Amino acid sequence: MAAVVAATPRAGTGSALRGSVGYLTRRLAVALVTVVVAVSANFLLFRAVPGDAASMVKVPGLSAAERMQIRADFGLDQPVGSQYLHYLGQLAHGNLGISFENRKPVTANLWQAVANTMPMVLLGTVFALVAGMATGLIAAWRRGTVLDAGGLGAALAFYAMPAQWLGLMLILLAAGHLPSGGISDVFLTDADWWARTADHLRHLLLPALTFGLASYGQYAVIIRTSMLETLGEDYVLTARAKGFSNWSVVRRHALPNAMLPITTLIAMSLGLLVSGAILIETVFSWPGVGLAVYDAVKARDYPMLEGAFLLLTVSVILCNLLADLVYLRLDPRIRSA
Amino acid sequence: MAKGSPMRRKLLYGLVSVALVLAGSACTNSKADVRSGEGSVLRIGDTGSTISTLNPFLASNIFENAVFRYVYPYLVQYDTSGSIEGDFATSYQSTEGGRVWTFHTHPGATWSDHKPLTAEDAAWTFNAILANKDGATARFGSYLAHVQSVTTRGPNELVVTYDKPVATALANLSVVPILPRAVWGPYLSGDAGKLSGFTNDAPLVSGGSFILTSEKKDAYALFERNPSFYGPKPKLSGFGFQFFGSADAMISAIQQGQIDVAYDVPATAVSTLKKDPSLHLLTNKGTDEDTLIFNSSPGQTEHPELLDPKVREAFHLAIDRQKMVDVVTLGMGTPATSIIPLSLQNWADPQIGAEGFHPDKASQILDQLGYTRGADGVRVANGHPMSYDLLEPTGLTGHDRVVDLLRSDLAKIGVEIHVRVVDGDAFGDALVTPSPKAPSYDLAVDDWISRWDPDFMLSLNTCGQRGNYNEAAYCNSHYDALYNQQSTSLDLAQRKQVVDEAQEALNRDKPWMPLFVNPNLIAVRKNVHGFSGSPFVVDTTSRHQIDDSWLQ
Amino acid sequence: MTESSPLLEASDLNVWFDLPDGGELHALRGVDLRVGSREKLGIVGESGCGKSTLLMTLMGLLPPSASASGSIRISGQEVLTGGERAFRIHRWKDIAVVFQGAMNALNPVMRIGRQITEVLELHDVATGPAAEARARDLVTLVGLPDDILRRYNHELSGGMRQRVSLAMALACEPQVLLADEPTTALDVMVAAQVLGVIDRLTRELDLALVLVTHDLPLVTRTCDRIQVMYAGKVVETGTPADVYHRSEHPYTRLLFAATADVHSGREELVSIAGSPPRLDEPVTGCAFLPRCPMAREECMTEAPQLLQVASGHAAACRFAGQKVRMS
Amino acid sequence: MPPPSSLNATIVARRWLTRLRQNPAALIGGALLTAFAVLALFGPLLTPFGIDQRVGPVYGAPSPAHPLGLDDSGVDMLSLLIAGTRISMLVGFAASMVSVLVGGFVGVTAGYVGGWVDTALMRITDYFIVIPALPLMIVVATVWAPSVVHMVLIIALLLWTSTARLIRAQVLALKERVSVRRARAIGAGHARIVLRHIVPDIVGLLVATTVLAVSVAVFFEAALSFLGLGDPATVSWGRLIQIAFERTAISSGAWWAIIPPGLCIALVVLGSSLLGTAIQHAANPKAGIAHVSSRTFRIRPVPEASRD
Repeated sequence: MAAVVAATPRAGTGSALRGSVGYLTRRLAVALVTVVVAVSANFLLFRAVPGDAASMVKVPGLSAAERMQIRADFGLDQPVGSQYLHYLGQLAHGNLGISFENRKPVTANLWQAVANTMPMVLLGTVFALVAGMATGLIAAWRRGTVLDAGGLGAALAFYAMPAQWLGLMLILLAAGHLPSGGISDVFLTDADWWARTADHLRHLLLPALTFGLASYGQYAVIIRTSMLETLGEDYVLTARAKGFSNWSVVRRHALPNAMLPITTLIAMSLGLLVSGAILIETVFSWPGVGLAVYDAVKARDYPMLEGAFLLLTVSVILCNLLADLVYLRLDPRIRSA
Repeated sequence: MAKGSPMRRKLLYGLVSVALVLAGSACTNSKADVRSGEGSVLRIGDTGSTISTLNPFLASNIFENAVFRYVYPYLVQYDTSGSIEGDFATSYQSTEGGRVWTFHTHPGATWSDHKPLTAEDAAWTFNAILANKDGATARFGSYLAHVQSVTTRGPNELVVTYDKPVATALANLSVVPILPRAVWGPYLSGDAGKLSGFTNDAPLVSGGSFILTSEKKDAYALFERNPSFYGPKPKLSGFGFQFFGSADAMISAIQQGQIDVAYDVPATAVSTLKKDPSLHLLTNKGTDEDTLIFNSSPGQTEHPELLDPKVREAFHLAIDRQKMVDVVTLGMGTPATSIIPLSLQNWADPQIGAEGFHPDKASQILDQLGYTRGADGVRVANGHPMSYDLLEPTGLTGHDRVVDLLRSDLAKIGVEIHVRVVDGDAFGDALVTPSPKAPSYDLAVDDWISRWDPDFMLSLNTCGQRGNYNEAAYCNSHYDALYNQQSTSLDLAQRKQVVDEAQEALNRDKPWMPLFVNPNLIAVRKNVHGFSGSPFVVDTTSRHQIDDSWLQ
Repeated sequence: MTESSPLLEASDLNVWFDLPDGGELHALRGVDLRVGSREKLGIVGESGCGKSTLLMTLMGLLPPSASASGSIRISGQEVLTGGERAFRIHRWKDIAVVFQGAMNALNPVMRIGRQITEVLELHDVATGPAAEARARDLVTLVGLPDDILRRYNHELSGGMRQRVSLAMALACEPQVLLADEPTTALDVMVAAQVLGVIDRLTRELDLALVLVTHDLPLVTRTCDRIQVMYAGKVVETGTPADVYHRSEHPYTRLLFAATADVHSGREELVSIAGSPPRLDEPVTGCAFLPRCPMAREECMTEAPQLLQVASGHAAACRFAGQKVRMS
Repeated sequence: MPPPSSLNATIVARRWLTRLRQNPAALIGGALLTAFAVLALFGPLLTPFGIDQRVGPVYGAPSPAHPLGLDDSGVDMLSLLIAGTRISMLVGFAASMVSVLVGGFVGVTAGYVGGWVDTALMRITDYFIVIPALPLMIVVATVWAPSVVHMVLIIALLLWTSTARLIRAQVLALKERVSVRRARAIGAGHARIVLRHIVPDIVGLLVATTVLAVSVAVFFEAALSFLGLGDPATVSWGRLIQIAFERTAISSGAWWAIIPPGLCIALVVLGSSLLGTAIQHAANPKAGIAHVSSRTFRIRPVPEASRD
């Protein structure tokens, strides 16, 4: 009996590797198709909406000659087909075109906006994750207690608050203590590095906190749910039966499994971070991507919008891809699927 | 386990240092206040505006023009009361019945890059503009209309020759900047094909009173005094514009002393600001006028009664302008009845359209026309109910309240208004269709900002501006004649009389029905001196506002 | 080991579960259990009779919605009143468990080897390379190749998973092995192999075994003693011969009869007419009464106690020991 | 083998209702939504003052006559808030219903028809999922004249995708059910199969999704209005926040112009999330016993009664 080796293994190491490669290839292919669809759809979207570089909003009261001149400057007098080919050609060279609004390269404008948005959303996300993780884990751990009800209640409350309103509330609360708008004190030109960094941080605090609180609720609720589901798994019972303390069971067995859906959530929400920041950037006059998109819409700055949409869609797609990669790393089941 | 701890310690250090920086920031903030006070840098805030280009040929925003005013030399500018005075030109006179203008410019002036600044620069700039005035340089071409030639007589004398007398010659020249040839040469040569691609980034070579040292879109523009400026030295060592995203942020900034001047303060904040002992409120009469616009094209056949001046007279009498001022501007604005706002004292005529608010008379007029009320209270004219679409462009704070009041005032005389809110582009498309096609709307509201010279506002309703600025698509040869007459009247008194006649002519036909002028509110900290208000919130017509200010 | 100090002893165990609507479910109703050294105890009964709950109670793994009373002693030490801490001292070292084959008892994202070595490290049996060597020995012991240690749960077949579970359970050389339906969800061949391994190892390693199952032929083959459970109570206990050939409880008789009909241990015992009583309401009288072929008037009022019919053989039927024929 | 679902639909529904009634979250959520729905329906009868009636000073502070104070033009905030309920709730419910109808249709079609139809529909869905939602809404809202109907359509345009995916997955699973396979085998028409065997089983999911989508729609309404893309001729909660933000409520210290509309939005969002999640659970209950918890089972003395 002892010599009998039960059924052949379902997957060896070789097939696991093949599984990974296949999985990645499939994911990459889907991502590529989506990018191509997005590029074309974005291009068409902004050719279908009225107004252009010589738009009334942009420059009221232009003479016909001036309008023609501006259209010619941007190649808008060409047929749409050749504009599209030109756009693709430029895109292939990493060139997103010239902004209608300030006639600077879209890439430069976008880069500046991304550089402004990132610290805000990243600090906010770190805060949201830490607080959400703590709340979610404690609530799951203390399921059915007052602490669970309180944590879940707080999470749901923050989840339910509109971000712009949350921002205004924080401004009301911090009135006079913290700056309520802008990225820095622009007149602090001859201050030293410390003073400027401190100034940046002071300006960063409210928007980042708003961002954090606005996304905190969702994280907390999902982490709690994921944790509760994992705590209901049989291997958790096994781990307890093995004699591990409750905390060890959570840390060694429950968390790594509960983190799987949470990782996806984080990666996916990273992709949506930037566009989600529009409202907060409006409240705090934070010159990030969200505000840039909003201003570009108002100014009919279509090259800028095309660039921003491309950036945002591609970042969502990339983050989804990243989620897949992380999943591949974390979950051995996918490697051999 | 052991692996985790150094990582954790690092994280802890990180958190501690962030906390330290934050704690320290409370002190640095107060230090910053003191420093900027000593440095005599005037910090000016504004909301909702931006600088999107520093290329004057592409500029369309107010603050862009403000930058050029302080950075570039102009032949002439306005003084604070609205009269032309010399700038780079120390003196000027016209000869040959106003056809030839001679300017004597500051001798020995230099650009901030130490290259000489002479009349040659002006001549070069103007000629370059003229060379492509219908193409790449069209933005300034219209200000040099009728110019035949621009020449110099030596380094400090400029001669501009027109093909006919132009009353607005100085007013137009006050808008055209003189550009450094060394910088602009490559972009203004030939057909100026590369002009639109030139972003002219800060720091700019300056000939004006200040040098633009840095600029960031939607954020700020910072200036330093130009040591080589030809004119009187400004008292400030520098100034800056900071652009706020919300009025609240700007107001809290001026209350906390982070800025010294706040432009464009909303009326709702006035009571708060008045309570603040560290602030002054400058309340000049403004030039931003809200108007009701009638589609005056003869091609508007759907509602012919709207073309009838009597019907428009009834509308005019039915509108309670004072209430609009009270509601929309919280009493800070002024009722308006003519296209030239009262703040332009040299040209305004308070008598025009001053019949007042008389809804009863308005109803009588409509009764006499035989437009009786239907069962629903709406009058019937030409077989149709007097029910009209009113276009309102999005994006202008307060317009919603204006159209609300219009609707309720007109409802009282039996005229029904349907408000259609449309995006600015759609608004432009509806109002300004290339002539001779008739625009496709009944009524609209919009606002226009006057300049010191009445020529611009009067030009808006000329036949030639149809399909461009003429939103009413109004065309009247008598009015056009008056407009042309004022534009060539070199005698001020005579011109004023023609301008009055033109305003009256417009008031008779009422293609535009002025409603009220928005208030011009500027909050200034009390340590700012010499800062004058202006009918234009941000004065782009002269350098006085900032050149004459100092901090104490 | 003497009779007075069994390895595992439970007496008068009661377990209740709180129900969402505020009521409770009385899942174990005064269960006694003794496992001596090297003894093999089989616990049988229909689904929901409380046999799995009993096993969880013995490990101290009841959910928070449960409450318990009575006494559990492991190697003579009371653990039930000592709570989690007291149980943890004994878990795996003294008493280990192999869960149902249908359960995902192995962590899907942890390599098999690590899941074995971690328990060795936890209980200070071995660390580092020594633990790895021991893990290899353990999987060899249960008849698996040692490359299995680098695999993950999803790469294993059902039988392999149960063998791994068994290897893991034996890691700290416990005195008592609890096995909860270890062959459910395995096909007959594989089930037989796994049971063979369990049987062999308990003998080789001198283990006491508590085997929870509804597979009666298996229990009668493998175990020294059998406890039959019904509706949260032990209704009959004795040697396989006592219980199989000399059943004193009508339920036991029906159970064996049903099994004989089906001729397969893998089918649920559904062929006894009727269903067990609801345990969320108080049970008065004999719980088996509605299904009992020999029910009498008096069975309705008084719950039967376990009656000793012979040495080591008892049944909870008022007619136990009397020669009353089934009608 | 489960019996054909249409037969026991009433039983299923009754079972859900029982589960919902036992769930405090569902009760709270339902109560919140009902309260605001009533306020939306009967609001105009309840407003103490007209919404363009100036009754006091700019940003007048709360007083017994005006418990929520006055807005930037001296209008009673309570009246504005009640008037805003109607538009916010209307947009919220209408947008979520349109989105679930569209999403449900796409999901059922993709899941049931399969093949290239499925692929095409899912690629379109993918695009809508990766495209930044709020920016796209802003673009469409800007070029489209602001009105309540447009607002509903714009929000629905981006809300249907998640429903489509959920429903498709569910339909794919249902398609393999014995009852459906048997119906197909005996030659039942597609319409009949979908209506009799598939739709009844996804109704629960659809209801839950609709209720959950209300919260997202209310959020988006508030966001678009805050960005000045709402209909300026109407009052909604989002617009009240926008007006307060734009017209210096904060520096005027007029917290009463900002807090109430945001609180209303939060309560509706909370209500629909609680109720929606509860319906999801009722339609698809999970046992969910945590094997590890801070709490452990209790020890109790042996009750005399049970010593038998």
